[in-house]
Amino acid sequence: MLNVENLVVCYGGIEALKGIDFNVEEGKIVTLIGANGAGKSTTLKSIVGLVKPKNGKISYLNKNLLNVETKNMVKEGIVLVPEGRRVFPDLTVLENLKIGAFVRKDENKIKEDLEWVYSLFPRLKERTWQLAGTLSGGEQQMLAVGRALMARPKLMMMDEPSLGLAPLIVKEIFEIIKEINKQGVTILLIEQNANAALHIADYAYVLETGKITMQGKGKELLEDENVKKAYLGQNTK
Amino acid sequence: GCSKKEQQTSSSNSNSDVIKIGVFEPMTGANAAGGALEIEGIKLANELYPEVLGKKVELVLVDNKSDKVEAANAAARLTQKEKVTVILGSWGSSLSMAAGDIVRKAQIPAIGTSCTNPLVTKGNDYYFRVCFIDPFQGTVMANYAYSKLGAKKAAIVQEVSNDYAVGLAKFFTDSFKELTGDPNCIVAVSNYNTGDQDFSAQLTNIKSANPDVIFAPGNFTESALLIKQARQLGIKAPFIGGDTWETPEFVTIGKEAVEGATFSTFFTSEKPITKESEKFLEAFRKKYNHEPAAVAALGYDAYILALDAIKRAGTTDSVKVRDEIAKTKDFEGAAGKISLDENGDAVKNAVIKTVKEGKFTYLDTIEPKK
Amino acid sequence: MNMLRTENITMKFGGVTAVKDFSLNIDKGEIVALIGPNGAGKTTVFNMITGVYKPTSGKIFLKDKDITGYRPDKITSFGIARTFQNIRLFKELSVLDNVLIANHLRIKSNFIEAIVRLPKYNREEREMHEKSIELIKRVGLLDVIHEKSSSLPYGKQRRLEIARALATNPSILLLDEPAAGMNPKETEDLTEFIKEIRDEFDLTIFMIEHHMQVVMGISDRIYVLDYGVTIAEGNPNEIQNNPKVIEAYLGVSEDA
Amino acid sequence: MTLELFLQHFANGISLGSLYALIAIGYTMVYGILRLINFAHGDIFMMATYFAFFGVLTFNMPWYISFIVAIILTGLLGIGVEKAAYRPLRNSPKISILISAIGVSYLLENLSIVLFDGRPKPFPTPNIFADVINIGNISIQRLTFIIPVVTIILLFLLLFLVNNTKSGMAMRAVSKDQETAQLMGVDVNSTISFTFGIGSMLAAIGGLMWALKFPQIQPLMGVMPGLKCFIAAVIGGIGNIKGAVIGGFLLGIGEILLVAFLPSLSGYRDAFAFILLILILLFKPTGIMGEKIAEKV
Amino acid sequence: MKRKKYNIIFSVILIILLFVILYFAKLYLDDYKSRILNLCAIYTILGLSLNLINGFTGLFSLGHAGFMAIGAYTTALLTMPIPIKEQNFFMAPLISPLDKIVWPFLPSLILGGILAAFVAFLIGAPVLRLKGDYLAIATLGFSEIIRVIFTNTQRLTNGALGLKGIPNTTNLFWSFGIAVITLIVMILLINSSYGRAFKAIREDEIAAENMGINLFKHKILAFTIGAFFAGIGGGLLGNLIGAIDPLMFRFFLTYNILLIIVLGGMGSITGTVISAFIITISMEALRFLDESINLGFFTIRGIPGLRMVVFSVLLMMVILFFRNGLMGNKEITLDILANKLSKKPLTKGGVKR
Ligand SMILES: Nc1ncnc2c1ncn2[C@@H]1O[C@H](COP(=O)(O)OP(=O)(O)OP(=O)(O)O)[C@@H](O)[C@H]1O
Ligand SMILES: Nc1ncnc2c1ncn2[C@@H]1O[C@H](COP(=O)(O)OP(=O)(O)OP(=O)(O)O)[C@@H](O)[C@H]1O
Ligand SMILES: [Mg+2]
Ligand SMILES: [Mg+2]
Repeated sequence: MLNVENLVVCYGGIEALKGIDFNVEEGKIVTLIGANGAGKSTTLKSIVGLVKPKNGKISYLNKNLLNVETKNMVKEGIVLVPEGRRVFPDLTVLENLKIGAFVRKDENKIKEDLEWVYSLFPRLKERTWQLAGTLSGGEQQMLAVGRALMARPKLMMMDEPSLGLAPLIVKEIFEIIKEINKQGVTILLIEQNANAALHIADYAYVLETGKITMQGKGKELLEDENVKKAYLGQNTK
Repeated sequence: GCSKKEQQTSSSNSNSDVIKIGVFEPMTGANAAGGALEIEGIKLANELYPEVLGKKVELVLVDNKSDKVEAANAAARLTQKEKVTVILGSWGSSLSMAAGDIVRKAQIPAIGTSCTNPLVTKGNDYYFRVCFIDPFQGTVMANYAYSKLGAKKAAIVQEVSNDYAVGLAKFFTDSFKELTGDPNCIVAVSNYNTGDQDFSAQLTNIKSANPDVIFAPGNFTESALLIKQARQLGIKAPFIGGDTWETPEFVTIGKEAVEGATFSTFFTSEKPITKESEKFLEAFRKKYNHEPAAVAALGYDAYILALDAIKRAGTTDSVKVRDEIAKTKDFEGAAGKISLDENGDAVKNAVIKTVKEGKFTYLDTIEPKK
Repeated sequence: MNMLRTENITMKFGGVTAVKDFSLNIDKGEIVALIGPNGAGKTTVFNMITGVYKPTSGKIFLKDKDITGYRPDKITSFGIARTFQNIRLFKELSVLDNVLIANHLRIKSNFIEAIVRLPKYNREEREMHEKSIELIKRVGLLDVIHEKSSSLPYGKQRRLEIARALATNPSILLLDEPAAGMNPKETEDLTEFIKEIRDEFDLTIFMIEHHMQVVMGISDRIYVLDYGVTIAEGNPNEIQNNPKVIEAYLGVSEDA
Repeated sequence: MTLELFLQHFANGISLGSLYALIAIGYTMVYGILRLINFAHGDIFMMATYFAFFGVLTFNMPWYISFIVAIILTGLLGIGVEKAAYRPLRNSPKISILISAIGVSYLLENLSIVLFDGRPKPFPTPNIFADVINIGNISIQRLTFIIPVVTIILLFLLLFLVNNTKSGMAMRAVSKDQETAQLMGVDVNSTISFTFGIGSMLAAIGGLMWALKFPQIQPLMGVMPGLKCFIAAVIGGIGNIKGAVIGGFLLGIGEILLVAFLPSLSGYRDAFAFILLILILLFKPTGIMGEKIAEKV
Repeated sequence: MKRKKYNIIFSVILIILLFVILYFAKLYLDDYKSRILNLCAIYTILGLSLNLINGFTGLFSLGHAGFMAIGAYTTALLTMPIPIKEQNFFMAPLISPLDKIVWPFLPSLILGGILAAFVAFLIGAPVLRLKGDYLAIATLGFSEIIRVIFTNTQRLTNGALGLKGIPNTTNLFWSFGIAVITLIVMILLINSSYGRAFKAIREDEIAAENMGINLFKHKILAFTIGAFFAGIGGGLLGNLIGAIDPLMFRFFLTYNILLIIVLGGMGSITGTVISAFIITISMEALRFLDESINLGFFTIRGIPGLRMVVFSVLLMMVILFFRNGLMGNKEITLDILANKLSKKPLTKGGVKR
């Protein structure tokens, strides 16, 4: 579905991505793990066109994504749940969700999807009229995911959805990711919480200082000694 | 690096088959309108009298931008870089004052056109002017209000951020008090700032004080609006003011509201005062197709006075030219006979005009007191 | 010896009570953790202690001195230092400058003495430099000492924040989610690091954290907040098995 | 002070205040969406009056047609200014954009001095606006009744636009987070252009009303009203549309009453706006209706 | 340490060189050019002082014209000879004891600075609590208030009439001397612990406060020092031009200075110096646009105002192309200069100052 080849991105003179290749198959959960500053967010940003790659190819359903403007990504069926939630603080929960469906014209379908999102996140339904800025961190994360879903994406990319969340909520979020995937949305997930990510991922890539150093099925990498040492820590049971 | 290059150009500039006369006027900024009027007169004079001492006269126009810092720069440029013989200008006393020290130090005489503030020439041997000064104008209008209008109570609205208006208001107040002998004859004083457009509060207060006459010296733009608003508020008392009112816009903006507004000025085109006036009027109408403003005549006078002084001195040496300017007596200008007093100020007649059927109409001429 | 104590501190924002009657007691040398769901009021507790917010009611004591309502800079000078949940470094400045700035509160020369570079000032400046470089070395950032702080990767920025806090000579250090955004391996390293600095700088540590590895690994005691109310307090073992905490925060026992 | 006199002053105050309010709305809206002090707002306002002036005098249009044309042209001008001077700087430090805004302001002023010459021109006032209505001894221009009505209508239209329409939602989203708005498929550029267009059209309406009331136009006419209305917007809480209206009325009435009750201080009138501003900011650092900047630590 | 000593010696040499050049400049340059050079130096002082407030401490202040006005009026009123004062105040007499006092230039200038600083201190106490745009508009407001007060206090400032006949004491030595002193003070201040504290406030107030920096004290310190030098710059300007009035100190003046620091780079001292010269000289150089250009057989009529149009356009282009100013927040240090100088003749460095 999504195919990235030899992607190189520079900030100023520094290469943040040094030529990476990866592949996301339709209907799967693919995860990208790696240390801080490895270039994970940069990868997602270049896919949606927020940063311009210096080199490389990104194709999506056999279409060159490099020529598509960020604002048109949604129309292509790609949404990004950005790092740090980024909900619109002075819009209500409902407005935030509606803006997720900004480019859609099918009013009836939008209503249906709204109900769908509410069924995934009953907490949001309770808070329809609350300003998003006053939600707690966990609720904001739910809103960010819900907002992305309102676009009816084919491919949803999530940047560290568990950051700063309480353990209970982290669990909830991962459950929901699985659920969404079951309903047919392809997922590209970036996580520091490698453990949880690898558990739900069909396929995983390890990114280290701008390069992909390892890849494999989620379960395989969980067992890998190097991965264990570098990303999972010794204390993991 | 760059300073050297400039020096070269300036030395090559001082070639001697032309005589340079500097024109120091606001062409941009708040006073641009006034500057433009004077330049009209100066340019006309230059066309009529293009030569002196057998040499061509070249006008060097600099813009003082209605700004003091710029004015000083512009004056320095005329005296240093352009090396002019005489400087003409400026509209706006404060701008002239900013140039005062520069021309004095450079020993290049300057002839003020319509800068009426006494301080322009005071203590400066190199600054002269072809117009009368504020005290005279204030006195003239106080006299007019008292004797012609029979006013006993006057109100004043002045543009406080304009030195000209403040000066005029003060001299008016002094004379009017003297004339009426009543220390309380000024029943209301209100201030506004340059650029203000709403005067309703000031005028409402004045209306309640019920004066016989309202003295409102200030820019023509603000004044026209002010009078208009006064009429809208139902104020019936006549408005009197100073020479700055004599611009076409005063009437076009004020429309019927300014009918009857009366002011003192330097010049009238209806009653040519001298032979030079006739010549000026004819040429002006031909060239510009409209009636000249008083300050245009003053610009014209400043130019021909400068030329006359150069002719009398027989040289372009600016110190000698200065001495000749200082000696000026009964010089026939377009705006009347000019004699310069010990301060370098012109002693001359004032003209009183009023707006009648949308035109500035001559009312009276007032002789200077000896 | 008692290091930090709060008595029923409460914080209200408009109608919302973010923290209610929070009472805390930390002894010298302890590592104490504060946990709770998102929005429970943990950061708000930090903000009250460090003077960013003035508590609506209640009192805060540092070594038995009442410090309630003082400005943040005063409180820092009394010996409380902190890091921030979402890193707040001086982004455009170098690593060294970031740490040097935290020394400024102890400076004795006034600005005129500094401008004319009196020997007294020069000596102070030299001492600041030496101390800062020492600290930077300690947190392992010597190789990037002249880099702009915003160009560092996240993990190093977190460590720089700690170095900066240490430069204020604190007796108690408040860490707000130091492991956020770190992977389990990095988190483990951080845990070790916190223990080390506690011993090395003779510190007391009070931290907020969502990573249970860290919390359970090094805390002597834990406080649990939920909707601003303290629902539990005790050692890691007690907390892990407290049904209220499990229900509100941890979830059914399984590793995150 | 007699009651009559007071009422006259009060009517003057309402008249001026509603004019300030009208201009402040446009100011505050642009700020609310872009967080940019659009120093050129006053000059855009000035351009509108020239457009209408030439429409009536050079092209002999009836005044209402000429006004509509002027409003549209001004909207386009605003969009053009944004494209040329602000868009390229969107990711630059705020102060660069501010400098650019002041640059645009000076450019428009000087350009109109060059193009229209610096002398004031009389603005044609149709009689239906200029009539004076006398109630007892109180004289009130018809315009004094029209302006507040226009202001209130525009206020409600604008509130509706911002709060209840899809474009309004996009505007609010863009104001907080352009990058994320883009991710949601919002076209940031056209949203900002739209905002500027509306803001400039509001400036145009304000300018035309101003010129009807003070029928004299010149290149620098926008400077003082621009500054005063910005102050009004800040007093009301910049970014808040209702606040701008409140601020405008407060400032207008306050100015008039200052001169009315303390005529000897009338020279301090321009200072009054700033003093009021500073006093209000000291008690409410973000203005009367301003949002609290609750910076989460 | 050796490096430092070398730097000091080098600086001293540069300064001596500068004054030698100035000596010759004074001998050979005409009034017009030396006036421009004077303005360059004065704008350097003003730019540096505003950069301390805006660029280094991050306080968005637009009040500089007001502080300059205080400095200019103080210096002028103290240095004007008594007869000139009497001439000036013909409408209403100057209040005593000012009407009897005549001070030398330097103490007047310093008092001007101190008064400006004092007013800044008073203003700062309430206003510096505000942030961002609110601070900007409030400081702009204060500067306008000062101007309006000066317009209305006839017996102190001569109101709208302004003051004329102020002795033209300012010359190249005064202006450059004080510019060099300002420059040195700024460099020493910015590179001290206090300077770092200012920058910390600019970067992140909350973090700075939590690192023990007393926000209020440091903000007001920067604001006051900046105002002090603005006052001095104003004093120099008044005694250069010889005439001042309240209208001179409108917002436009602050804008020009703001322009200098933005063009030079917020937070760059060398950038400020360079851009003060560029802006002052280019404002003057563009003057030809307002005048007729004579091509011998053909004269292009000058269009008054065109200069400002071109100037605004040029400026906006510069801002569009150098988003962070010419220098960003970098500096040309003596070390860098020394490296370059080893290949080039010394005079270049002298001019740069
Ligand atoms: N706007 C920027 N300018 C300069 N450098 C940047 C910028 N954004 C990111 N970088 C650098 O690029 C590298 C990769 O950053 P990226 O944000 O992609 O990392 P990441 O893998 O997402 O890490 P994290 O876990 O911290 O989110 C880092 O070294 C970072 O410092
Ligand atoms: N300045 C403020 N104004 C209004 N409400 C606030 C403010 N600061 C915090 N709150 C509210 O107080 C509550 C507690 O917030 P706090 O930041 O302390 O949570 P937390 O426990 O640190 O959560 P997290 O784990 O997500 O960081 C939240 O509901 C938050 O919205
Ligand atoms: Mg990331
Ligand atoms: Mg928190």
